[in-house]
Amino acid sequence: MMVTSQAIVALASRCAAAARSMESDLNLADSRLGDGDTGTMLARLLTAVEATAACGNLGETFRAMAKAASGSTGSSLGTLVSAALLAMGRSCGDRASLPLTDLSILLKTARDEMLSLGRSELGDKTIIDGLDAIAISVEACTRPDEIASAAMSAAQDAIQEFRGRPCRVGRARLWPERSMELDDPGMLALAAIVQAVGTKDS
Amino acid sequence: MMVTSQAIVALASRCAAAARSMESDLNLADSRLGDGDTGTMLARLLTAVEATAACGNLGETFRAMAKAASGSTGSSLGTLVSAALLAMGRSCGDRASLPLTDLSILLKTARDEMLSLGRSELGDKTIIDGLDAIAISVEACTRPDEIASAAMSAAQDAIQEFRGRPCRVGRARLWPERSMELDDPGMLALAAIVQAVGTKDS
Amino acid sequence: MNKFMNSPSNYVDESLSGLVAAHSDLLRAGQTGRTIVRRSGVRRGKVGIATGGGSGHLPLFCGYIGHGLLDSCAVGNVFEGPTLQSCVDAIDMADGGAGVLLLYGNYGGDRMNFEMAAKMARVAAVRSVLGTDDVASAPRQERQKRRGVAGLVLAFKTAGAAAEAGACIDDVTRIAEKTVASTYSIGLAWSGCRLPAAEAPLADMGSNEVELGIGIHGEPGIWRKPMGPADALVDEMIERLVEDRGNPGEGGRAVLLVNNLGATPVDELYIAVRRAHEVLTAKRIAIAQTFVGSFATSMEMAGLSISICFVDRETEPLFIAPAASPFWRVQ
Amino acid sequence: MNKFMNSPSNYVDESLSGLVAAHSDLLRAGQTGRTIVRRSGVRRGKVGIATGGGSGHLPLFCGYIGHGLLDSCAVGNVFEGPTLQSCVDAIDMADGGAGVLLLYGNYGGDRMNFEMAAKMARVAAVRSVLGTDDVASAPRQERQKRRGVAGLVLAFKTAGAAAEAGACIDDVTRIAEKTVASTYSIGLAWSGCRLPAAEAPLADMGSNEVELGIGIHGEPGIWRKPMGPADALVDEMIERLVEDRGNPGEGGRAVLLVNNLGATPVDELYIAVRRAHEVLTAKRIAIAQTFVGSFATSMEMAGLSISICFVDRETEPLFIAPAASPFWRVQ
Ligand SMILES: Nc1ncnc2c1ncn2[C@@H]1O[C@H](COP(=O)(O)OP(=O)(O)O)[C@@H](O)[C@H]1O
Ligand SMILES: Nc1ncnc2c1ncn2[C@@H]1O[C@H](COP(=O)(O)OP(=O)(O)O)[C@@H](O)[C@H]1O
Ligand SMILES: [Mg+2]
Ligand SMILES: [Mg+2]
Ligand SMILES: [Mg+2]
Ligand SMILES: [Mg+2]
Repeated sequence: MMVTSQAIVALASRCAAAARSMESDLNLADSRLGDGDTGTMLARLLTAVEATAACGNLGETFRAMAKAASGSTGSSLGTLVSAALLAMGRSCGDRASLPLTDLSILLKTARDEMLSLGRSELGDKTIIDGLDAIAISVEACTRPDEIASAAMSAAQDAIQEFRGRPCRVGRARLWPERSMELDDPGMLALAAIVQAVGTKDS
Repeated sequence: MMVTSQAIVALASRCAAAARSMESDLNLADSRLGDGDTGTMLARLLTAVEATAACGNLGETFRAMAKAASGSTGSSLGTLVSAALLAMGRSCGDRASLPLTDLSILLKTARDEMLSLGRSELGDKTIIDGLDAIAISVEACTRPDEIASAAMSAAQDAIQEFRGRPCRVGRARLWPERSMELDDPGMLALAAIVQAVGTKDS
Repeated sequence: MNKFMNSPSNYVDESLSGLVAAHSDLLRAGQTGRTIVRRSGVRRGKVGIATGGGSGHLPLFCGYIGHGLLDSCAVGNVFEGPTLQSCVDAIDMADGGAGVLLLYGNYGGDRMNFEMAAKMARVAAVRSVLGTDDVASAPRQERQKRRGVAGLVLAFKTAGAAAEAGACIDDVTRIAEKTVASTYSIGLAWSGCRLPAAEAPLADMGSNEVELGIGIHGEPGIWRKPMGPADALVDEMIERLVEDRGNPGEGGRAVLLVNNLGATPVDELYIAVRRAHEVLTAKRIAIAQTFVGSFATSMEMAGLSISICFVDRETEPLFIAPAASPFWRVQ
Repeated sequence: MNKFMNSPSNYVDESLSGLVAAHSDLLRAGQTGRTIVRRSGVRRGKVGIATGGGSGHLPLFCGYIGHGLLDSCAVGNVFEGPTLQSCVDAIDMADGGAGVLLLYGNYGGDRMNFEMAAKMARVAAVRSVLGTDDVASAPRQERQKRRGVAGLVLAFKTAGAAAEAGACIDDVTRIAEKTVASTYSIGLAWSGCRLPAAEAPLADMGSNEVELGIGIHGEPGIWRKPMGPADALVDEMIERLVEDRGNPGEGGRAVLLVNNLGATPVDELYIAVRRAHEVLTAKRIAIAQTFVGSFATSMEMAGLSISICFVDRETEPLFIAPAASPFWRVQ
């Protein structure tokens, strides 16, 4: 099985549906130390992304998605996601498909772009830590169901791992103590979306 | 027994105490169709008035009270009360005392001044209707206890009499229908103060 | 509903002290310190304009003292008329030798005190014009009974510009009367305000209710309903204003004022502005100017009012004449 | 907490339509319609100043476009940074050939988008200065991490005046940096606000609570306590600002800004002004000017912020230079 533009568009649709269904939960998570908009923003961003049609190659598809994403918001998380989509597009170039075994590399490209734009590091307790865990967990996977279950556990484990650790970037950075007890809304969003999407797949 | 400056100052003190104790009830009554300040305003006005020292004659005492009253507020009711005090002072002139039997005439002076300044008429359902009822009820009284009980019933009866009748001046004029079911805050205030003061007397 | 204050009894005086500390063009004056005047005084030969009213409505009333607007203001307690003495002082201190116009809202206490004060003041030529723009507060046939709300500010502007330009007392009065007579306002609110000395808010509304026609002291309005879409609410407000104008309701030129009653987000005021422009344009009413912001508030009341003032060749230019007060500047 | 709107998804665009309808000097422009510019464009040879940020803070950000202030603004959704394209357009449309200063608040989304946009824009000389005035948002040693709040407006004023007067991009940048570095702000709120798409208010407080140091998006502050007397609260706010200045905390000249976070009665702002003047005077800090009103809001949040900007011979005159934007006029 291969990663194709069609597969990515279908995946985006399922992410969007998942995000819409947990809009208020994610807002609530962000309202604790942030500004309470993570859920609304993600639902809007992914709804814009899912409306993108599959293009002739992966690069174009990702770029079109990045454009839709960046047109929908300028929030921190949304901007990081847009930049990640753009970077993945750049890395795919004009290829029409990608073997599943390249997924990990693609996710690492996204991760590195986000770290650079966000001026953050692994360990800062952000969505990027969740993404990093997923990217590593799927390194050796070859089948969709393997990927789904590895990603679900990795995202979930990352949340556990960061409990008790302070948040070092984003709005929550300003309250290291309080942020120790709270899960990062970006990591929560990633895990919940992966969970919703992965459950259907496995 | 005579009406003296000392007696008036003592009476003002009791009115003030009564007004303070029912501040929030009167605010509530005024909030239904008005702006909710009758109680606070009256408590402030009467507290200013009670601080007036008795002067050499009734005219001066009333004028000093009028000044204290008018310095404390410019609300409709407060201004009417100030004008009434001033008119009573004018009518007493330099007399040091007044027989109780002149009380009715004095109250009618106040009533007429209020009607003229308020551009209102008897029957408009205002504090002046209460005052008019009291002024008439004490016409034939000669003893303090007679006056107290006549005034208490008159003020109370006036409220009853005006139930079902619309308010025609002041803020509540704009809702004739709604004002039919509600007692006028000014009449309520007068009756409650007379009740509190009169009960001690009789 | 919290109040940011030290004590209810100091609410007004401390606020006035802050006002004159911030705006050095203004002074607390008169026997009571409750009369606010221009530090520079009234130019000799200029018609003076005095106003007054209760506190809790800032910028109304004393925020409009300054060049091209008002000369003095008598300041009452929250939602109470100004005291007699403060009115006397306001009239006397607005005197530049050419007469004084008293321009204030139609409320019992304000009227009684200004009328008595006019008799006591030293000024010979005193005229009075009362704001009566709130269409929700009495039927059209009883216009003179109506309350004055945000639309009064538009009369400050036109009369103030005329006075600053050297018009005589008769003309300044006529301009003020014309402006008041051409101004129609209506309020809408979805949360009330709290008097400093009170425990509960005035006009307390359910969390999803909205009230049309509410007064700037929380006096009850025309109806209370569940909150609806902004456009439908603006439509009804404008409809009532234009209808009240009588025949012909449509056509003409007007100044539009979308006023914050206190706690409305500015973004939401502009949502109203957008729709008001659409509706007025459809009614062939040309919008000469639009003013948006907090012009006449009711402390922390959440809501807005819309005022329309029909203009003619005489009044329209007065709206763009220069003015400089703490809250309203026109260059 | 009701919202006056048609739908959450149209909140910002309808509000912007109202804004440009009311203020004909402003235009919605760019590919997204989310870039607001001066209708008259940028004077050739003038340094352009572009800003941007989330909606819900009006007059911040786009209310300050105009003579002596800003040239363009990228407008994001409520409490979200502006999109990349709107930033690119804002930069390009602020270009008068003499370089463009990006002057905005220190928030992740805003920074990322403006940084990417600066690389994509056609303008050669682009500089950036980020507002970091909120002393409650990070310790003094990490000043560069602090959020930008109302004090940013003071940098709009000084940098805008310098640009209007013909200063070069280096000087305009230096003035903005100096103003930001001399500005200390802190917020206080007693009731939160509601995002258009949310059901519950952000930073919901108990009916008698007050929070010090709260951010303009409801980000948590330093403490939450029962509401106390106004003077004590102002004392603590000023104390924290002056202390943050370091050595010498006292003395000098400063501009004071008492800003309404949204729903605070104007009377109550002046109660704060009065006390702020007392306390600053006691600390031998001379007040060059006082600004009071809604400068940077958080929709219907009830509260206020105090900003102090220490001035010198170069920056003080810039505060009285003429300016004309929808929300701030200086003559
Ligand atoms: N600089 C950053 N680097 C990495 N991740 C970030 C950064 N800033 C924010 N995030 C992530 O974004 C999430 C917040 O997203 P969102 O609420 O949309 O942003 P905003 O703070 O702009 O409202 C955080 O929980 C965190 O995971
Ligand atoms: N014009 C008037 N003539 C007679 N009585 C009046 C008039 N206006 C008001 N009142 C009386 O005053 C009362 C309201 O007093 P108050 O609440 O102090 O005045 P305001 O309406 O100025 O807030 C009314 O209940 C009525 O009895
Ligand atoms: Mg957020
Ligand atoms: Mg009342
Ligand atoms: Mg009153
Ligand atoms: Mg945000």
